[in-house]
This record gives sequence, C-alpha cells and structure tokens, in this order.
Amino acid sequence: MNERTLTPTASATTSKLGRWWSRTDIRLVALLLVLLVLCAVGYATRPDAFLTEGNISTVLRLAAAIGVVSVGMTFVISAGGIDLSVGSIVALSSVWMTTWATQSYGVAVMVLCAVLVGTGCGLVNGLLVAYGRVVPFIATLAMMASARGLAERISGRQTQVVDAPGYSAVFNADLLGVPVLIWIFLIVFAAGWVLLNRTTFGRRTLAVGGNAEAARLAGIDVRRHTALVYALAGFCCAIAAIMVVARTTSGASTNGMFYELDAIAAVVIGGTLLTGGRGSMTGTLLGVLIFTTLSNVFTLNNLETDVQNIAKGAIIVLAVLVQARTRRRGSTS
Amino acid sequence: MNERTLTPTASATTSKLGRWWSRTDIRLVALLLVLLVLCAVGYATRPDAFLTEGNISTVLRLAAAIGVVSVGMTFVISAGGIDLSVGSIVALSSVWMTTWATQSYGVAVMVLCAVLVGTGCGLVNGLLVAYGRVVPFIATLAMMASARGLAERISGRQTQVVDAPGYSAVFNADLLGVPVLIWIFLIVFAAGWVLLNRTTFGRRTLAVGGNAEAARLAGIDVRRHTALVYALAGFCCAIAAIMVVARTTSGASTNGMFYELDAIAAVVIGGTLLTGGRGSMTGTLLGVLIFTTLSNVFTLNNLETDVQNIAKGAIIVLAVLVQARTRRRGSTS
Amino acid sequence: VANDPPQERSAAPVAAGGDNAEPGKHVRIGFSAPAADHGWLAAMTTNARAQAEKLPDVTFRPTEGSTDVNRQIAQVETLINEKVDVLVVLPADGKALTGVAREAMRAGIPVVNVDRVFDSPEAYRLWIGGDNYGMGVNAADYIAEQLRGRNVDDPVIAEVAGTDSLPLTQERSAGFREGLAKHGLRVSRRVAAEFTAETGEQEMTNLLQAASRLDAVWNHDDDQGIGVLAAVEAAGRDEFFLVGGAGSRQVMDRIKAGDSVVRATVLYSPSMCSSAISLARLLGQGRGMSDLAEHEVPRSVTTYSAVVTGENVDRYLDIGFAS
Amino acid sequence: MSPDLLEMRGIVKEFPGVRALDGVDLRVRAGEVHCLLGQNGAGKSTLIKVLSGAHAPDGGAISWQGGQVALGTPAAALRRGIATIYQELDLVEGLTVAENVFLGHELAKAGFHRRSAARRTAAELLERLGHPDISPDAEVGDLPAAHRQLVSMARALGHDVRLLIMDEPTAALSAGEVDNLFRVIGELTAEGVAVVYISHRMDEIRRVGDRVTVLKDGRTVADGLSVPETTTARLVALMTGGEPPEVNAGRSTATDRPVLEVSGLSRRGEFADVDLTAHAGEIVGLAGLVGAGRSEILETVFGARAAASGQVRVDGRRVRPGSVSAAVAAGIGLTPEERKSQALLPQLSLAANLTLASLARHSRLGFTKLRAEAGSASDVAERLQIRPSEPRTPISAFSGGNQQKAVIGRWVLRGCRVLLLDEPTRGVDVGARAEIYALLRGLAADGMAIVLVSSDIPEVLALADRVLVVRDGTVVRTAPANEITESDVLETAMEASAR
Ligand SMILES: Nc1ncnc2c1ncn2[C@@H]1O[C@H](COP(=O)(O)OP(=O)(O)OP(=O)(O)O)[C@@H](O)[C@H]1O
Ligand SMILES: Nc1ncnc2c1ncn2[C@@H]1O[C@H](COP(=O)(O)OP(=O)(O)OP(=O)(O)O)[C@@H](O)[C@H]1O
Ligand SMILES: [Mg+2]
Ligand SMILES: [Mg+2]
Repeated sequence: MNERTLTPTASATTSKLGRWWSRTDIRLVALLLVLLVLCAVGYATRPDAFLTEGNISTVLRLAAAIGVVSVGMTFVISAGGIDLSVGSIVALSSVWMTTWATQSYGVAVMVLCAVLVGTGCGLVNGLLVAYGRVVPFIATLAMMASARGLAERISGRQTQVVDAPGYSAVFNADLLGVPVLIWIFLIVFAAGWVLLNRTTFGRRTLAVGGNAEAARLAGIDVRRHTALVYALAGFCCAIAAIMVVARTTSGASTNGMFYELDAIAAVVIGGTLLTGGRGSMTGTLLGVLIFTTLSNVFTLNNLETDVQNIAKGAIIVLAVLVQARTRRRGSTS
Repeated sequence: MNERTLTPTASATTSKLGRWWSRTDIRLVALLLVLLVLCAVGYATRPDAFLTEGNISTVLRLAAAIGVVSVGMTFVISAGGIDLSVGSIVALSSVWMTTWATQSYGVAVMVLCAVLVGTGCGLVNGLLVAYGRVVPFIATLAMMASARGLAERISGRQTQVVDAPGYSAVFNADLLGVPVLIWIFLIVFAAGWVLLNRTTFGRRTLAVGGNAEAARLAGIDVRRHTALVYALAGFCCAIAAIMVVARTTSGASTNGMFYELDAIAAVVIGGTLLTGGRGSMTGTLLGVLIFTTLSNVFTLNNLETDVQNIAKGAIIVLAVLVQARTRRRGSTS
Repeated sequence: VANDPPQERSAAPVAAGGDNAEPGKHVRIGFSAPAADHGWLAAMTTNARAQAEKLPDVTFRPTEGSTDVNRQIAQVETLINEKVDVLVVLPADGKALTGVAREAMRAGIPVVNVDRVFDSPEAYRLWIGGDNYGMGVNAADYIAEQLRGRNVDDPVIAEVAGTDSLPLTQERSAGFREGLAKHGLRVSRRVAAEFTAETGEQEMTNLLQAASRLDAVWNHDDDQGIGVLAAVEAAGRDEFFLVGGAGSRQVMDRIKAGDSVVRATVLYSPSMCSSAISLARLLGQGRGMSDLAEHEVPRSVTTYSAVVTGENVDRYLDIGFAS
Repeated sequence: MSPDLLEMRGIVKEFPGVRALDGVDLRVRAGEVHCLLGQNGAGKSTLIKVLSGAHAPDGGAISWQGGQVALGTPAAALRRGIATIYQELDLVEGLTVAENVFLGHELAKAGFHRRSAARRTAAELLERLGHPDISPDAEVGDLPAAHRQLVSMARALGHDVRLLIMDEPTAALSAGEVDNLFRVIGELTAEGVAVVYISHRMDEIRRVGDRVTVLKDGRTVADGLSVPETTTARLVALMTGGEPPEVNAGRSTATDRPVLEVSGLSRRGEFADVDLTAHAGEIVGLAGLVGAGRSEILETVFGARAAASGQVRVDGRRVRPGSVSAAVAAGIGLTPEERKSQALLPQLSLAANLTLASLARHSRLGFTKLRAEAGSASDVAERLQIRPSEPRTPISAFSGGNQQKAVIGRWVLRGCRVLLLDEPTRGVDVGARAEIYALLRGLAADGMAIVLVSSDIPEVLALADRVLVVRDGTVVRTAPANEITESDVLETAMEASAR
C-alpha cells in the first residue's frame, strides 16, 4: 500500500517490487529457511548419516509419490476445490494395475491401466462437482470411501506382488546415477509448474478458483474446466500409484493411506490459498520436502512416535508463523 | 413492485413461500427423506431388529459422541473455519481424564479435567488462527498431530481403564428410560441450535463467516470471536471424550480416530457452507443420524467392510444430488 | 503425568539360554516396526527395547512411527545406510517390504522377520512369528469343546475381527471358520473392529443389537477387547461366553477373577519380539541356540498360540501385556 | 436511420418471489449511445445480464442484426461482439491487470500464454482510458475501486465489440476519469459500435446519450426517446411514475459544538497531518480526485486502519486508535466505499444486515429478539424506501441501489454521534438519492455530525456545510460550501497532480 501515492512510474515499479516482496516469494524464502534449518538440525545431529548420497536419495524417493499427488492437489485447490480421494485413488490404481489379469499383459498395459483408472476416478469427481453441483468436499469424500472399498474388493484385501518381469527393471533403475522415480517426480513437478504459471489452462484455473462467477462472465466454461482439473489430479494419483507399486513391488488396498492430508498440508503450507485463486507450485515442492525431511530427521535420531507427533505439530505452526510474520509486512489482505 | 405482484400482502406471502421453498428448509426436507429411506431399508431388511427400542438407543448412543463434536464443528465452519484436530482433542481429553492421578480425585475432577483440556486445546487453535493468523487448516492440523502425540506420551500408548467408582454409574445410567449419553447429546444439540439461531453469538458467528471485513467494520471484534468459536469446538470435544470414556470404560490415545472427517462430512451434508456464512444445526443433526444409521443398517445385514465402503460413497453422493436438485429449483445463488 | 496402575506392570520377558548368556562380540541391531498405535504393537516395541537393554553386548537402533509402507521402507533403507549388523523388521505389510529386506540381505545384513512374513525366503535369514491360522483354530476348538459341555443345539457363534485389510486378520478368520467347520459349527455373525477400544465398543454394540441371542464370541484382539467388554456390560448380556485374543494382562486378570463373560484368551504374545532380539544377537555373533544341537539359529520359529483359561492363567500372567 | 442492431422483445425474467423483468422491449441502433434509465430495482442490470448471456430469460425474443439468436452463455454473447461492464465488479482479484483484461480470450500460442504481448496490449488499452499509471502487472486485488472499474472497461474494449454494455460505469469514477470515458465512448460510436449506457446521473445521460429507454418495475415505460428532445423532468417522471422529487438539500443546522475532532492524523504513503472537525448538526464534505486518499482518511478515523500519528476525539473524549470496536463504542459509524466486499453479509437477510451494528440493542442476555429485530428492520426499510421492504429477503436479492441504502440503514438503526459516509449515493437512483439527502439532513438536524466523501462534486457542494478539498493525502483547502464552486474544487484538487 505504502508505495501507491508516489509518481506513476515509481509506483508501478515499487509496487511491483512490493508485490514481489510481499506475495509468493517472501513466503517461499521463509519456507526455504525452514527447510534449511531442518537440514542443519539433521546434519548437526547425524553428521555421519544425514548428508550422505544414500540418505538424500532415500528422502527424495520418499517424497516422490506424495509429491506427485501434491502437484495435482495444487491445481484442485487453486481452482477453489479440494480432493480427499487422492489416497484412495492411488490405492485403487495400484491394485487394478497389479491384478494377475493386468500383469499378464506386461508393463506397458499395467501403466496404461493405472493411468486410465486414476484419471477416470478423477473425472468422476470432476463431473460430480462441476455438473452434479456436489460440494467438492462431499463428492471426493464419497470417492474416498468408494475407491478404497473397490480396491479392497478387487484385491480381496491381499497385497498383490508384481511378478511382471521388467517392471522393477524400468522403475527402480537409475538414470545418470539418479533413480528413475526421482526423475519422474522432478519432471511431473516441472510440467506442473509450467502448466500453472505459463499456460492458459493455469490462468483459467486461478480465475475459476478466484472468482468463478467472473470467470463465467468472461466466457470461460467453468464447469468443463473444473472437471478437467479433477481429472488432472486423478492422473497425478495414477502416476503416484505407479511409483508406489515400484517402491513396494506390490499393489495393495492399504496404499496411499492419509495421502490426502499430507498432500493438502504440503500444498497449503506452500502458500496456495485454500479458498482458491492463488497457487504456488514451488511452495508445494518445498512443503513436501519439509515434511519428508522432517520424518527423515526424526528417524535418524530414532525419536518415538509420540515425540515425533508433538514435534511435528510444533514445527508446522512455527513454519507458518514465520510466513505469517513475513506476510504481515506485506499486503493487508 | 406492487403492480408486479398483485397486492403487497400477496407478494409478501408468495415471496415468503418462495423463500421457505427455496432456502434451507427444502434441503432439510431432502435430508429427512434420505434418512427415512435408510430407515425403510433397515426395516425392510431386518424387520425383527431394526425398529426395536434397543437398536434405536444403540444408534443414538453411537451418534452421541460424533454428534456433539459436529455441533462444535458447525460453529467453526459457519465462522468460515475448519477444525481437523477434534479427533485428537477427544483422544487427549479422554487420556488425561483417565490417568491414575486424575481418577484418584473422583468423577467430578475427571470431568473437569476433560473440559479444561478440551477447551484449552480449542482455545490454542483459536488464538493461532485469530491472532497468529495461521490458516485454520494448518493450525488445527498441527494441533491434530501434537494432541494425538501428547495423548500417546501421557498414556504410554496403553488403554487406561476407568476404575473410579461411580463414573459408569453416572454416565451409563438411564434417565426416564433414556440413556444419559443420549440426554447429553440432545441437550448439547438443543443448546447449539439456540446459540446459533437465537443469540448474538450465533449471529456474529455467521457474520464473521460470511464477510469478516464487513463484520469488522460493523464493530465486531472478529479475532476475539474467532478464538471463542474454536474454544467452543474444543469444549464440545471434551464432552465427546467424556462420552467415549463412558462407553469404552477407558481412555486411549486411539480414541476419536477420523472424527474430523465424520464430523465435517455430517456438517457439510447438513447444508452448512464450507465457505462460512450459513450454518444449519438441524442439518448437522440429520447428517450425523444418516451416517450412524447407515453403518447400523450395514451391520444388521452383516455386510463386509469393502461393500460397506462402496455403498457408503454411493449413498453420500445420492444424498447430496437430491439436495442439489432441490436447490437448483431454488435460488440462483 | 505419573501414570502407574496400582497392580505392578508386567516386566518385559527375557529369553534365557544356556551359555549364550555370556557376552560375546558386540552387535548393532537395527529395529523397524510400524507406528505403535495400539497396545499389542506398543508391547512389541517395548519388549524389543527391554530385551536389548538386558543384553550388554547389543546396541539397539530402533526406528518408529509409520503405518505407511513407503515410510517404513525409507526407515529400513536408513538402517541399511547405517550398516547395522542385524536387522529386525516387523513389517506393516510383509509383501510390500520384501524388496528392501532383500536389499538388506544382499548387502550382507541378516534380517530377522518378525510376525508378518516376507514374500520371498531370500528376504530374511530368520522368521519368527505367531500362528494366526492356528490361533483361529485353537479358539474354534476351545469354543466347540465348551459348547459341547453346555450341549446347546445349533449355537450362535460370533466373531469380532481386527482390522479387515490386514492379512493376519484374514488368516485368523480362516482358521476360526475352518476350525469350527471340523466340529460342524459355523460363524453366524462377523464384524471387524480396528484394534482400538472405541471401534471394539461400536462394533460389539451393533453386533449385540443384530443378534438377540449369542452362545459364544471370539474377539481377535484384547486391545479392542476392552471396548467389546464395555459394550457387553452396557447391554447387560451374559447368555454367552467370550474368548479373547493375543493375551493382554487385563483380560488375563478378568479370566482369573472369572467375574465376566471372558472365559479364555488365545495367545498371540508380543513376547515373540523379545525372542527376536535375542536371536538377532545370536545371528550377529554367529552363535547357535545353545539348547539345540544345531550350530546355527534355525530358519524359522513359530510361537504357539496357547489357550489361556481359568485353570492355567497363572502360568501366563508374566507375558500378559498391558494393552 | 440505421437499422436496429439489437432488438429485445417482451423479455421476462423471474427470480424466486420476484418478477424482475415483465416484458421489456429494447431496440439499439449501431453507432448510438442508448441510455437505460430506471429506479433502483427497475430491472436494468437484470435486462443487460439477459443480453450478455449471464441470465437465461424466462420469456421473450432477441434478434441480433436482424436474425433471431439465443444468447445462452456469456461466451456466446462475447462471440457476437456483445461485451459488458457489469455493475458488480467482475474481476479476479488474484490475477494481474493484464491477465484480467484477457481472461477468457487469452493471447496464447499452443496453450502457452504470451505474457509480454498481453502486458503490452493491456497497457495500450489503459493508456487509451487515460490511465498509463495502472501497471499491467499490478494485482487487481491491490487496486482501489476506481482502478478496478477502469480495468473492467479495458477488458470490454479488449474484445472486438459491436455492442458495448456499461452498467453504471461511472459510479466509482471521479470527474477526470468520466471525461476520459466519454471520450472513449465517442471514439467507439464513431467506429459504429453501439453502446448501452446505464446511469443514475442525469447530467451524464444528457452529455453522452442519443436515445433513452426507461424501465419501471420490470416494464418498458418509454422506448427509444431521443435524449435531446426529452426534458429531465419528463424522464424522472417516467422513472418514478410521479412528480420529480425536488433535490432539496435543506437548510444548514450546523452548531458550533464540535463532536468529531481529528488532529494531525497521518498514515505513511496515504495521507499526512489531517485536521478535521465536525460540529453537531454539520455535514462536512471531503472532495478530491480518486486516489486522493479520502477513503483512507475515513477508515483511519474509524480505526479500521492504524494511524501512524495523530488523534481522534468524540465529544472531547479521546478514542482508542486502531480499534473499530472503540470507535463504534464512541459513537462513530462508517458506510464503506465498497458495498460488496466491505459491508454486505451475502448469505444473510436484509434484517440481519441492518441490525449487524446494533445487535446488543436487539437482544436480551445475548438472546436475539427476533420480533424486535424484524420490527426495527422494516421501520428503517420504510424510512429509506428500501424495495422490497420485506426484512427476511436475502440481501443478495436486492438491486445495487437498495443494497446501498441498507448499508446506510445499518448506522441509521444504530444511531451514532458521528457518521462517516464514503460514496453514499454510489449507484442510487435520483429518487432514492433525494431521500438519502433528506435523511442525512434529518440526521444532522438531530445533532449528528456527518463527514461525507463523494466523487460527485455537485453533490458535495449541495449537501455539505463545509468542504475540505483533499489532494494526494493532504487537505489543501477548506471553505464553506456556499463560498466555493465546482470549478474551484476541481482546480484545487487537480493542481500538481496534473502529471
Ligand atoms: N439474483 C437475484 N435473485 C432474486 N432477485 C433478484 C436477483 N437479482 C435481482 N433481483 C431482483 O430483480 C429486481 C431488479 O434488479 P436489478 O438489479 O436489475 O435492478 P437495477 O435496475 O439494476 O437497480 P439498480 O439501479 O439499483 O442497479 C430487483 O427487485 C431485485 O430485487
Ligand atoms: N490515480 C491514481 N494514481 C495512483 N494511485 C491511486 C490513484 N487512484 C487511487 N490510487 C490509490 O488508491 C488509494 C486510495 O484510493 P481510493 O479510491 O480509496 O481514494 P479515495 O480518495 O478514497 O478516492 P475515492 O474515495 O473517490 O475512491 C490511494 O492511496 C492511492 O494509493
Ligand atoms: Mg443494477
Ligand atoms: Mg475511496
């Protein structure tokens, strides 16, 4: 606000700076800080183990699946929605792609199957929300229950081991010394960033989330777009499922438990508005990394579950309070 | 105006009718319908067992705890917030009130302890949200983790059986042939209804949820009120904890698992806007009853878990679609 | 907050063993278990710690805190990165953790697989665990015998299972079903709780409503048993008898007192985790089990699911875990 | 005589309980400025929403360039070159100016939007509207009302328009911007674009209007009258269906007993060292250009913004700074500039919106006295002629002007010592405007001190006893209303800010 009354040009530039300073970036800086502090603690407590290549790749591979889900979640939330069904969709995809029937057709079909199932579920969410006018929370809650149930039904609650030769060979391999899973994660994230910040689709997502009526009056087909956003989230879940199956060399109806909470938490901590209209992909990435690093540091220092939980809560609040402070300096909104 | 619609009185009545028809009530009617259909199914499938006095009191007793939590949740959501920590607060209260130390002081102190712990946690949520400017989702997510962790720490992850004489005597007794737990539930609900619809507090809650800035510019202390609303939710959790302890004759850190989801679902299905500004206590009650009746009907018919999940999802969607239809006929907003 | 039950806590059991008690080569034992979110799992972890403390030549390296297999995989990887001498793994899901366990074996770290079994033999050096199927069978046999004693015709038998998505629950149910079948009996009602007192109470309350008359009930798990009993007492029903599972201290006391519907409990004792640690030590030191002729620790050890009843309860009180 | 570009016949639109449009006709020719007149709630906005595809009509026919058309969606209308500037601002606050301007018709290559191109074009459009100072990268959420209005215009111009609809575009603008707007309208009509222009300001209609259609209670009462040939009195008569209410500001009731005393009030970057005194029964007017910081001054006096320095006294007692509650307790009331975002509770009823500031009075021991509430609500509704006056109607169902009256009613109901009004007659029709003037006079006569911010300088001069001219956050001149003319005010207000 301060800069406004200066001369036009000055106001323009300073306010731009002000925005740059007050909105996204300063928050991201704050997040980065939190992450670095975490790393510092990790290194201080376990200098031998923390910064080893092995440990870093462990952290990243742990982050991969939830990270991909969070990318999709960022779109849904930016569009003013919410998706509680991601975990269940991961489970269902992982189960469906690992049934004997599917496996018998080989890796390609398994992947295809996962993508179809995941995107399909997402689309159903989208149609319910956009055309059925069901509140996102409820629509995806229903999907959360149904998809999990279907997964249990299909798998008979058995963990289905992957025997299809080559699946592990493909997804647990290294590429230029970096595990494939991490590559996928990075690629999905990069694609998500571009899609959100550099394409019409991204702008419209933010418009729909920020003011659906305005978007409609501007001639955007809000419903169609909403449906697409949820389908996209489902697609991300499918990719996550593929990763989880690679990690666990098996598909089970218990996969993806609590992913919804972890993903939403990462996205919101990353600075995406739960009310929609503003989304930060980089923030999401940092959010995911913060949470995974946290549990890694805990493990390295063999904390007990209860202590872990208490600490986790405290740290989340701290992380956000830091942001709140920085934001306060910025816009009054 | 007058020309347009016959006589003023006529206009008044018609528009009143229109309102009655288009707004809340019609939704509640829809919900009631869903509930009745459920009951019909229950009766059709188990005529012997469903409508028995025993079964009804069973359903209500199971609804009691989650119902009380949902009453608090209705306020939080109407005020434009969300509370993910209710389950954990229930756990923490139940554990704290059943430590040997607390039990040694007798029933009264146990109850007092629960109330203090619950309301305290709620207040912390409120202060974080209102004065710390932490997004409700994050603040309560943090509390969700910490409170659960603390509960585990205090109980050493063991189920603490209640030996304090009289506790069961008080809370598992009947009053005029109706279990005390059900009385508590009904009283809390009635109180909640009055508080929301007939008091300044309720009006302020809706104002804060509907347009915080407008509320602020009308002289309402938005922050203080927000803090109070979360404290109220915590208080409800405490009461729920007392009920759970009565039912399980024990306190455990595993109590209240998934309450947040169940409660939010009940509230939202009940027609309270997740964005705040409109809240329906009756809707919440119906929402809770629908969910409990559902699982009761399932068990009576000996359904498997997975089928239950699938069906649950489908029914939720149906319930809301019915509402959506009815709403569509109504206001365009 | 001080939180000690008036009756003394059951001391964590320690395996005895001939000259193996003598300290040997120092061993770092890595331990990974799912988040101890209920009594039995908690007891497993506590027993492991306690056992390790009793052993002077062992450093214990526990990791905790996850129901999500991916997290546990990451934890085991961490332990491998740290090059512990022996790994003791109680997997959240045996099949899902087979991969990492195999890695560990390949990395030359012997793996002791506790309870939920890995998918391939080359993923572990030693498996020690309970007999879920046998547990169901023993429960069935006991119930059948009791009913025969009371000679009720076509009795109503109900089952309160644990978390349905776990294989162990399915095995127990299978054992119970087939066990009863041997005696020409069947399970007429089945509900599944989630190993917590609260869900136990809810499911049992509903069950009691669904079945106006019961003769026998098997409850898979004594943690949820607390809730189950609460439900029974709330409903004021006592026309049936109840058999527990796992063997918690509370339930054993109840059996001893004989003042409730609980007649027996079928062991599935967390003491197996104590044994797992001491066996891990032997593996690390390359010793065998001194009471056996074998020079090496055996490939697999299956604990016995004894039925604890009023007669023999005193013999088992020491391994009754605080749920 | 060019043929009709657009013809709407017998348009009907019903809302639950209200028949907003009851057979409206509208004929628009290419290249003309066609004004739409009508009281608050007459149906103007509803009509143009039907035209722009935002509302589906319940009856009637629309023909465009001679052919029957169904304008099902905004997209369909836009495709035909029908662009609209809505009364309720229709922008996405989270997006930048440029992104808003091209929302829905983004400049893109293979789905990737061309940001630099969009920025450039947006800048050009704003330039054309005379506001190069609005940066295309500015986030709309940060812009003041006036600037947002300009952005919506830029967006409308961003389309290739044949028919441009403006629903009270000048409501948020001050004189300078209005001139710019009319210049642009001139250019457009010269290119053969037709403009449908809605406003409650007669002088504007006289300046730009070619023909005028008058709505009353959802019906067309006069169709395509030529503006020059119709007297204002006649138009007002058509609108109100009766005699034109004389806009009589009434006599001053100012006393010399100071009620509100503001001294040395400052906020960095917004305004500095403002002294302001309002006496009992006095109406003080703050005139100035948009952005002079008048709203900020009011909001700071009201405690909604924390003052950097200075103090506020009511009846000599110091008001705790930076606290709205304290200000309200001290007897200060504010009707904010932006109705929708700062004043209304969208989901609640008229009654609830009216009593929001006086809940205590309408409750006993914290329990709301519903009947009392409904009672005083309908009293105020009557007094301010809010239509419909049924207190349980949801506020979202009221027309813009009626919502504005409700916002004022909130403080009338509370009854305060000092009333701060920011653009109180924005979007209010002539009739209601007269009512509000009379109302304010009445309140003043009862000894209330009133501070009025308005961009409608004649209004300030007519209503205020004393006028303070604000420029760039400082009071540059104070004078009795009768010793200063409109041109003086404009001059003083614009000096130096002539950039
Ligand atoms: N969404 C809605 N739901 C119900 N009634 C509505 C709605 N929108 C408008 N109305 C009613 O339709 C009538 C016409 O409203 P409209 O906004 O078109 O008036 P207007 O001519 O634009 O008035 P103003 O000059 O104040 O903007 C009013 O009586 C209003 O109450
Ligand atoms: N033309 C402008 N150039 C630069 N900044 C402006 C301009 N107009 C408004 N602003 C910004 O908006 C802020 C105030 O806008 P606002 O519209 O509230 O001012 P105002 O004096 O209240 O005008 P009005 O009440 O007529 O809208 C100013 O502090 C200024 O920073
Ligand atoms: Mg209008
Ligand atoms: Mg202003």
